[in-house]
Amino acid sequence: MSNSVNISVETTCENQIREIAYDGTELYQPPPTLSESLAKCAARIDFSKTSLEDLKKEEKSAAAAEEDAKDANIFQESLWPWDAVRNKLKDAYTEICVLSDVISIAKDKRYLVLDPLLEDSDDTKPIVQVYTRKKAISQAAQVLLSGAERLRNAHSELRNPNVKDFHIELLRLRQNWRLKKVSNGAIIGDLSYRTAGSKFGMSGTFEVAKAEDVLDEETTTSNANSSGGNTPNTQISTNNGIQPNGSSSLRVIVPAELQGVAYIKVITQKDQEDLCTAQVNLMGHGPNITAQVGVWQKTLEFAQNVLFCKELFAQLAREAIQLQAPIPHVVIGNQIRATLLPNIQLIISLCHSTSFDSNQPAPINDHDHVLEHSLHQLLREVHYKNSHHPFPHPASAPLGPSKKRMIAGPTAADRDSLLEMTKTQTILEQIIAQAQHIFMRKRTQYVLDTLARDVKDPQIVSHWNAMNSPTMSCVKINIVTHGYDAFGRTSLVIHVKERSLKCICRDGRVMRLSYEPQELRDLILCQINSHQISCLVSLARCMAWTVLSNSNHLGIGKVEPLGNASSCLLASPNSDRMIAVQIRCDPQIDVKVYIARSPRQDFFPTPLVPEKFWENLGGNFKEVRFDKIEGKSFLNKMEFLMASLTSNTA
Amino acid sequence: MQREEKHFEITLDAVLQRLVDLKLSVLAMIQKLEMEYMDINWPTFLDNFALISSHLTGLTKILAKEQCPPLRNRTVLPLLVSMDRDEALINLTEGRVPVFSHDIVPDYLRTRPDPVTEQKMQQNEQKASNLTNDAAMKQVTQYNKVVSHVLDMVSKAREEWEIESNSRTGIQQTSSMADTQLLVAAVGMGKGLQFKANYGPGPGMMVPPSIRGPTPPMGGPSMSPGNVQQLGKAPSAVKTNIKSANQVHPFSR
Amino acid sequence: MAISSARESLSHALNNRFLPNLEYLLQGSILDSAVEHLMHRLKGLCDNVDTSPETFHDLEVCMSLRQPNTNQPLMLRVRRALGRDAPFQMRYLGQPEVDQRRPTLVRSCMDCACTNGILDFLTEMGFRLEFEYIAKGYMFRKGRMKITVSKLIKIVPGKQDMANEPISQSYIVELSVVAPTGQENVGEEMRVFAEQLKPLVQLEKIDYKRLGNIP
Amino acid sequence: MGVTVLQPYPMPEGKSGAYIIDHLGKRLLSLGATHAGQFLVDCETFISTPQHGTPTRAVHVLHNSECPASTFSIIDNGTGKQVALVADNIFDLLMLKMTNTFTSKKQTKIESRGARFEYGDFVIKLGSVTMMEHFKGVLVEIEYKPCITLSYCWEMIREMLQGFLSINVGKEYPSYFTTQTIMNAMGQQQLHKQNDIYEPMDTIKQYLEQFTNYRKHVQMHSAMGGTVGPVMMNTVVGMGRP
Repeated sequence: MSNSVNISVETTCENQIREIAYDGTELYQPPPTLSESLAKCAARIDFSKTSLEDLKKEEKSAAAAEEDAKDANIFQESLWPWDAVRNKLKDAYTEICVLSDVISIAKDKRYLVLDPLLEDSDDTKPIVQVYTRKKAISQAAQVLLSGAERLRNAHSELRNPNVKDFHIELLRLRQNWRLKKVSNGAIIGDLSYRTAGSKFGMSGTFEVAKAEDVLDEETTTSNANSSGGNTPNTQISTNNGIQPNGSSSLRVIVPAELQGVAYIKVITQKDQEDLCTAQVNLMGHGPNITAQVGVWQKTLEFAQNVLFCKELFAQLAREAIQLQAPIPHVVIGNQIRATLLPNIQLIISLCHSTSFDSNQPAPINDHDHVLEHSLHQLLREVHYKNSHHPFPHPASAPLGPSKKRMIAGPTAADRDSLLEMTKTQTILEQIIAQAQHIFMRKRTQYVLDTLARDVKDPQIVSHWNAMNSPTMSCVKINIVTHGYDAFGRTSLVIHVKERSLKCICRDGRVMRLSYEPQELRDLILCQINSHQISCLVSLARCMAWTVLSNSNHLGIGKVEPLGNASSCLLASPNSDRMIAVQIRCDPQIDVKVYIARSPRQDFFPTPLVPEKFWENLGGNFKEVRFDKIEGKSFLNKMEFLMASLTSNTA
Repeated sequence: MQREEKHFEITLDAVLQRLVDLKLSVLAMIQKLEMEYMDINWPTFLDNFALISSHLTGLTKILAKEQCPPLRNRTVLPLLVSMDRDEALINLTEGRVPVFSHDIVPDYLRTRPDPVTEQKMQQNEQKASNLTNDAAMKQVTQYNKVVSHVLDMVSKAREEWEIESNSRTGIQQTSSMADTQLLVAAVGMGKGLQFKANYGPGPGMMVPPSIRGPTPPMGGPSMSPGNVQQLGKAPSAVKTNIKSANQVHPFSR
Repeated sequence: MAISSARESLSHALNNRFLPNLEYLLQGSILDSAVEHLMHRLKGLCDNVDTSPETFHDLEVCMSLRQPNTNQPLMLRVRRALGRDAPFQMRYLGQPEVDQRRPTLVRSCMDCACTNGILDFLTEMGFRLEFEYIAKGYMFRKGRMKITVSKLIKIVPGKQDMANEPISQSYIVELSVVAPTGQENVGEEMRVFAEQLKPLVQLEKIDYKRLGNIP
Repeated sequence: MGVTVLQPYPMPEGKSGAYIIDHLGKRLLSLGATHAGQFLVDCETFISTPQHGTPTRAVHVLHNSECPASTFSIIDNGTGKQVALVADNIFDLLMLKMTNTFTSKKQTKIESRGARFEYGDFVIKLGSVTMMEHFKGVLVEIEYKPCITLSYCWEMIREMLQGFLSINVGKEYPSYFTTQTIMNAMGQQQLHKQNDIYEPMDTIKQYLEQFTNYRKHVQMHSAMGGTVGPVMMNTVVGMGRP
């Protein structure tokens, strides 16, 4: 509302508001029962004045009306205010009756006639008339003069400084807020988001009052509150009523339930400790124009914020009730609990502190701007959708259906796309999805970082995309061995979604992982050892060793869903040495390397295998104490090993 | 003399009529006060006053008319005074005067004016008496001059005010009934939109070029069958013409 | 699950009254000189004041089919948004009934979006061009009410669109709601709105069938 | 929206339609297709009341449960020109407005309804065609979703037809798609349908083609058939048959 340059015209039906109802249902109030307005009138009626007004309305008004009203104020405090008037009227009535009767009797000429006198004796001198007329005119003049007097006073009021800026401020107020003047002269403002498309029932009306009459307004306020039962607020409300005193001569009186400060707190909780929290608080949104406008601006902004938070929460609560989740959402008081993932909860709570001074909410650790922003944004989107419907083209087309639906018929849209149109996601669903995603992202980051820390060889490098949608982000993982990058790099891409991961490997395999971190961990480990093997193979090739066999899935040991121990068997260029490598990744990577040589040294012909050539048959493998081999990385060591074995044969 | 009487009668009727109105409105006012004084609100209250006063002004207007015969030259002359009640009288006066007897007549005819007013009269009278005639005349003329002067000042100011207020509110007309009817008829039944080429065989029969022209392909291919058929246009046109030839135009005029 | 035929679902919609098939209409006109003024007021009154008023530029063609044993020909209006990628709109309008008790004119109405073959299609069915015009103007909405302020432009055969001249010095103003049967409150809503446009525009229920006889 | 080919299933002698449908369905399921709902394509034809000098016009109004929001209609003025239209469902009500001119031939209301199967990118529909509750035959509709021109995927569809449904179809494109020449203002015009972008209307036209055949069939079997002229005119004759 702050930038409300547009001025909305009020519909006539709203004009029946007589005074602000503090339950904020002024629209549904019946047109004010006049009994309550009689109290106002009777209080206001100063017959001398009012009759003057009366006369000012029609200049040549009858003396009768004037008179009875005039002396009425003498009997002001008789049994009821109208007594004097009534009597006067009665007199007038009788006189009229007499006159009419006489005439009517005279008309039928039986009892009496109006007989023309022959001599036209006009005894009354003109000067007499002059006197009478003078009197009459002077009375009229008096009327006019006093009227002019009142005008003059009103005018001079404007000139006098402390009242002057009321109108200026009113102007400012009008520029930034929606105001309307209601029948009984009060000025009512509206800070609700209705014109922005909100359908929230709670009304955001506030009353604008002048500095002088703030006192009685205030009393009515406190009355309303105490009668309304929310006594705690009474004190505050009255405070709030006077609060922006001093400089400005304009008061805004905000309904009690919109006073104070509100914000919405979002906490994602694992078991008991908080993971991240967010807090929606519109304070400071939009240009801060409190400087050039009065203090009331702040009051109204706070109130509007309260209203917004309440609407947001009401919306969320409604959705929480309606949605049937596998684990149902819980709404207690002003707190909503939704389960993101097993034993991870999202807690959205509405905090409304009515103590006016504490407008800085309690400090919250790990303040998450993303969730705050998106919550805010989501409700705004809802508002926008409510108020901005597409216009039909051509203009004769029906109003209402979306652009897509409009063309669905002629374009023969199929069932699925039509179904798609009907789907809408509630705010709660979206916010839960976003929270889940945020959580998944954190988790994935954690797993990758720990792995990168624990596994020195090979190195795991992960690149996160800076650009990502609120429910989908993407990370590219490179596995390389330092110094051997040329021999191969294993890279895979992971799409982090709301409850699942999608991993795309270099070989085009696509794997969908659940939210369990262990699965990701296993996957990366498998990738590591397949990386090692594949690099080893290419290394061996360029060292002229021959690869006898290699397998990425030996199927021995503990079998993980995504692969397990992998091995490969190498033979030296003149195939007198063999190296067998086996890498297991359960639970962490361990490498076993065996070598064998042929012809074997310890071959003694036996009766069973007498011939010598049998010695060429490879001997049994001996395990190498791999950790003792020098070299920084696995590949480095293997290079040494192969090199040494080759040189031995030379 | 005859028409004099007639004229008088008319005036009386007019006055009577006014009086009745006045009576009713005052009565209504009183009732309002007594019955619903609990929930009478200020505007209606003022409205009633305005009503009464307007009736009064109406009355004075009638009396002020110059062709109205001078009533003060008339005196009320009782013809017959009787002790027995007269039904005609009763319903004539709405039951206020059952009998026209000697004791009620004087008081009823208000032979003496209301004391308050009489006293006022007295004051003026004697004030006037201690003052020579021509001096009086002087005062009168003076007074008239002043009054007329003030009057035209006021009236001038007033008309200026009205002029500028009119110009401010700018009550020039923003819509014309004729146009509305023209347009509505056009939209509703194409009044003034048919071109004569329509009737009788001729190219006018075809769907006009403006709409048959290649339209932007609708989103999605399924809009194109129209286009395909667009190609086979000409023959259809011919046929429709034949049709139109032997069909009588519904809106023949 | 068994599939119900389209016809069945349609009749179901009709019976349960969620097929909007009644148009509530109020019409009036405003002089070109005052149209700006009207626009400002509408901007103030209608939804989403922030966005500038929606413009439209349509070509409406009215086709009629003479039916045997009925003297009243069947009229169908086809509207096309010029220079815009939108389906054609075919529209059937029933006899307008001007009921004293109702604040607005009410007529049955069917809107049907079609591919651009429709005119050809109707021609083949035996429909013939009754009249056509271009409507160009602005559209507003307030809730379910649609307000159009449009200039009617007569199409001169042979000439290009440029040469076509407006048929009057006024814009026609139409306030309409298309609603399912049995929603009487619509009319009241519209009346209230029309009140707020006075005295700029007098929105009334005008039976154009009567106007037809006026030469 | 992919390419759809409609194929009448040759009825072997002495086999009921229900049996065939059941048989094909079982086969599809056993081959790994999944059952995915039902479908319905219906067709109603309106005939213009004959007026001297004008050939009889027929308006075919069809619905396809795949496009629930649309009503398809094809007008056939006796001289062989066809105009196709896709519109909202309201169009049905509009047709009812012109019952004086276009009367519905209830006896020729014909529909194909049955089960939908999905197999990867393919959608297979086994429809049993009924007219006036009388079984007329089996129509197999097969759609290949990823592609929008027939010439690119005809082979696959064909293989599918042969392999899955053991309908042997020739290499050449189905008749509906084969090059057709239409007469228009610029004289002869060749249309290579198999290269066009496929539209939902094409599905409908194929159905109409088949439906018309079935109606013809009825009419030919009926003893008193054989009157020349538009098809619709003499399907009326065949209505009495069980």
